[in-house]
Amino acid sequence: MAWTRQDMARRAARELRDGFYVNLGIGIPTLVANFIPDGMKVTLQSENGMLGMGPFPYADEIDPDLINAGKQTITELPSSSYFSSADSFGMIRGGHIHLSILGAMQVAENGDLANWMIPGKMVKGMGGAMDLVAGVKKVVIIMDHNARDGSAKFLKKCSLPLTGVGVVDMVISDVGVFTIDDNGVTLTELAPDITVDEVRARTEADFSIAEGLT
Amino acid sequence: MAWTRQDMARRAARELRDGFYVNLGIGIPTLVANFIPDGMKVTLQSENGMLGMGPFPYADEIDPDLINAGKQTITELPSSSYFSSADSFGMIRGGHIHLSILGAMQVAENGDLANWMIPGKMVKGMGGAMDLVAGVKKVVIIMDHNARDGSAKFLKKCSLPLTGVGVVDMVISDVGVFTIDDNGVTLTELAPDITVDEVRARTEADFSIAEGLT
Amino acid sequence: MSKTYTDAAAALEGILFDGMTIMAGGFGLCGIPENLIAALRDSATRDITAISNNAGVDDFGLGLLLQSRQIKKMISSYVGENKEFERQFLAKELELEFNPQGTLAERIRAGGAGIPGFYTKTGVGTLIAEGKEHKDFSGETYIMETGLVADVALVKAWKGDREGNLVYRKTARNFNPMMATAGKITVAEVEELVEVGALDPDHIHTPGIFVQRIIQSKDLEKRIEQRTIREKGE
Amino acid sequence: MSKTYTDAAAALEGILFDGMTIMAGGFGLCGIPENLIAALRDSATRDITAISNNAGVDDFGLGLLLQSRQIKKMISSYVGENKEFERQFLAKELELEFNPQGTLAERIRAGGAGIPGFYTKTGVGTLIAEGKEHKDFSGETYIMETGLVADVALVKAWKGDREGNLVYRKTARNFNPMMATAGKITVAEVEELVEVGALDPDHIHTPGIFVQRIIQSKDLEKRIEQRTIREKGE
Repeated sequence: MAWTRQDMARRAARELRDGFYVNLGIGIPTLVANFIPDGMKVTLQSENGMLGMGPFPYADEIDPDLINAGKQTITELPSSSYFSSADSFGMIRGGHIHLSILGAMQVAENGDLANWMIPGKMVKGMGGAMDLVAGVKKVVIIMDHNARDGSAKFLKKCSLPLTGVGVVDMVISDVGVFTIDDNGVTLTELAPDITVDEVRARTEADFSIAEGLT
Repeated sequence: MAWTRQDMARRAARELRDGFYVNLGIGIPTLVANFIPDGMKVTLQSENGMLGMGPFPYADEIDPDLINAGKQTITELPSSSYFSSADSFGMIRGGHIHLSILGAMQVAENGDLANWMIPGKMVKGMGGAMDLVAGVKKVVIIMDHNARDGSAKFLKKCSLPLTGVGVVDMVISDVGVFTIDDNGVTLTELAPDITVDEVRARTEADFSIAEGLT
Repeated sequence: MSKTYTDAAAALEGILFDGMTIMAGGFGLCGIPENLIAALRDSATRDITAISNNAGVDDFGLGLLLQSRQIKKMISSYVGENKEFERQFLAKELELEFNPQGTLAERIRAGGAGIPGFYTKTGVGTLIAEGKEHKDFSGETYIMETGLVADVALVKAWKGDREGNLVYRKTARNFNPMMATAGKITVAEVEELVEVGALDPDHIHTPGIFVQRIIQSKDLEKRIEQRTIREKGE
Repeated sequence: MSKTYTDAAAALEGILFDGMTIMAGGFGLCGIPENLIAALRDSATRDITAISNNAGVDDFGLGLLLQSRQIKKMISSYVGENKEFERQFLAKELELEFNPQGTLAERIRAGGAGIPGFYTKTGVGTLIAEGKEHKDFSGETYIMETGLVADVALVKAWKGDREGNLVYRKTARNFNPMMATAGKITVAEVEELVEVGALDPDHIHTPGIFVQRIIQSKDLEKRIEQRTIREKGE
C-alpha cells in the first residue's frame, strides 16, 4: 500500500530537529507543518518575508497584509518577525535555513532537481525555488513516484530545465524514502506492501538498498 | 585678508540647495551646519547610521547611543531615522547623497584627493572617506590653502596615498574658491585682499581664472 | 520643496515617458501600489519595462497594464496567476525575463546601493546561468548578476510622513524597501500619511532620502488571492 | 533548545579557539558588546583575527584584547583612537587590514547573505584597489570585494527575546545587524531581555534565526568618547 500525501508529509516531518528553521514549499510540503512533534521547536520561514509562521486564520482574523509564499492568508505568532524580500533571501542564500521541503517534477540520481518549467507549455516562473535549493542546508523532496502516465520521475538525468544541480539530499515518494549523497542514491525505507522490485520497476535512477531493508 | 574657518564654512554653505541630503566631514566641514540659510531644508546624514542630525545636546540630553561619525554626542530631530552601516553606505555608494563636504591633505588638479594617510607616520584609517568621495554626487573640499610649512597642498599630482581619483568638484580654501571639471581647475572667487598672483605663488596646480575675476 | 502630492495622477506628472523602466512593489497582490498602478494605466505610457516579482491578476495590479498593452517587457520571478500574461507571452507580444526571486530582490537592492554586480550560487547549472560570467570562490562556482535600477519606482507602505519616511506592515513589506532605493525617482503611496515625528526613528524601514514623492492612498481594495482559513475548533 | 545563557562567560563556552575569527559590533564605543568582549579577554583565546570598524580605546572595547595581546590581526576602517594599537602596529606586532567603512559593512552583509563577491567603485585608483580584480560596468571601473564571515560574531542590542529577536537603539545599531548575520555562531548581549511577544514583529531589526546565544548585559559602562554639548540658550 503506497503512502498517501499525509503519510509522505508525516515521514518528512521526521527530518525536523529541535531548533530548526524550515521553509516549506507549496502543496504537500505545506502539510508537514501539521506533523511537527509536540514539544519540538520548529520555526517556519516564508520567503516573502516572515519568520515564525502561524496556522491559517479563522475567518474573522483574515488580513490581506499577512500572506505566505503561496499567497494564502496566514497568522503570526508571538515570536514572529517580518523583513524585506532581500533580507529573506539573504537568510536563504546565506545558509541560515536548516531544511527546505519542496515538490518536484523530476529528480536525477546526482541530486539534480527540475520543478519549475515545461518548455513550450508552462509560463509561471521559478519563484524562490532556485534560491531555496541553492542556499538551504538540506533539501528534501516530496513527490509522487511516477507521473500520471506512469512514467518515471526519479531519473538518471532530468529532461526538463533544472532548478538546481546536485541539490537534493532526500526524496520521499509514495513508495519509500531515498537519500542522495556522495555514495549515490540509497533506498532507505519502503512504504507498506511495496517491494524493492516494484520500486526498481518504477524508477529510472540507479539506487542501492540500505542494509536491513528487505 | 584670508578667509577664516568660519568664512570657509559660510562659503561652503552656499553650495547647499533646498531639499539636499548632505554629509559633512569631521572638523571645519561640521561648521557648515551653522550656516544653513533660514527656510532652506537641508538634511544631514551621518555615515554611522543616521539621517536628520540635530544640534549638539544640552548637558542633560546626552545619550551614549546617539553619536555622529566623529563620535560626538548629538541629538535627533522629529524627521530623523536610524539604519545600519550597510544601509548607510548603500545610501552613500548608491548616489543618494547630494553633497559631501570634507577636509583634505592634498588635492590634485585632476580632482584627485588625499586625506587619509601619511606613510610611515599615521595609522588611523580612511573610515568612510573613500566611500563618500566615490558615491556622493558632488564633493566639496574645505582646506587651508598651504601646509604649516608653507608648502602647496593644491598640486599637479598628489604625493600622498589617494582617497579617490578625480572625485573633487570644488575646493574652498582660505584664499578663494576653485571648481574642478572637464575644463580643469578654475579660480572662481578670491578672499578679500588676496590677489591672483598670490594664489599663483601659493598653488602648484594649474588653474584658469573665471571671467570677471580680477 | 514639498514631497506631498494630492493624488496618484499628480504624483506621476512629468516623470513618465514611453519606453521607461518601472519598478512596482508587492508580492502577489499584497503590498502593491494600487493607486499608482491605476494612474500609470490612465497615463497611457507605452512600451514599459516593468520590474515586479509578479504580474498581478487579469483585472488587478500590473494585470491592468497588461490588458491595456502598456507593458513591453516584464522582469519577474513568478507570473502563474495571470492568464492574459500567458496569452501575450505565448503569442510573443510580450518579452519576459525570469529571475529567481532572491536574485531579483538582490539585484534591486544592489542597484539602489551602487553595486553594479555580485555573485550568487542561485541558478548555477540552470538556464538562468546561460551567458553569465562564472567564477569560483573557495572551490564553488557562482554566477554574476547585475544591479537593477528604474526610472521610476512605485512603492506602497502602511504609514509615511511628509519627509518620505516609510513604515511597512507585516508581509506587505516584501519588495517595497529595495525598490524604494532603486528608483531614480521613487513615488510612494501610504495608507496613512502621518505628521513628521509620529514615526519612531528606530522603526522607519525606508528613510525619506529615497522617496521623492508621496501620496495618501484612496479607496484601496487590498484584494486577497488565496483566502485560506481554518474553522473554529481546529 | 534554549538560546538564553546566564552570563557572557557561559555564552562563549565551547565556541572559542586560538586562531579564530571574531566580529564585534559597534562604532567607536557606541553599541559595543561590552560583556562579551570582557569575557573573551578572560578566556585568554589567542591569535584572534578581529573584524570590527574600530579598535576601541586603550582601556576599553577591543583595546582590552590588544593590551592582553590576544589579537593577531585587525580588519577595520579606522583605529585613530587607540595608542596601543598604533604602537603594536608600528612595531609590527600586529597585522592590519584597512577597509573603507562602506566596503567593510558591505563585505559583512555579503558574507551573511551568501554573496562571495561584489563590485564597488569605492577605492578605485587607491592602495585599496591593489591586487583586486577590476571590471568595467557601463564604462566605469569597479573593483571586486569579497564577503566576510566569522567563526563567532559578538553583537550588542537594546532589547532581545529568548528567540534571539533583536532591536537596536539609535546609532548603536551600526555594524551589529550585519555582523549578526555573518557569524557561524552569533552571540548577542542585550540591555533588556524581554518576553517573547513583547517586540513588535514589524520592528525587529535582527530576526532570531541569526542569533544562537543571548544574554542580558550586566554593569554596562556605555562610555562616551567625545562629550560634545551646547550651552542652554544656544
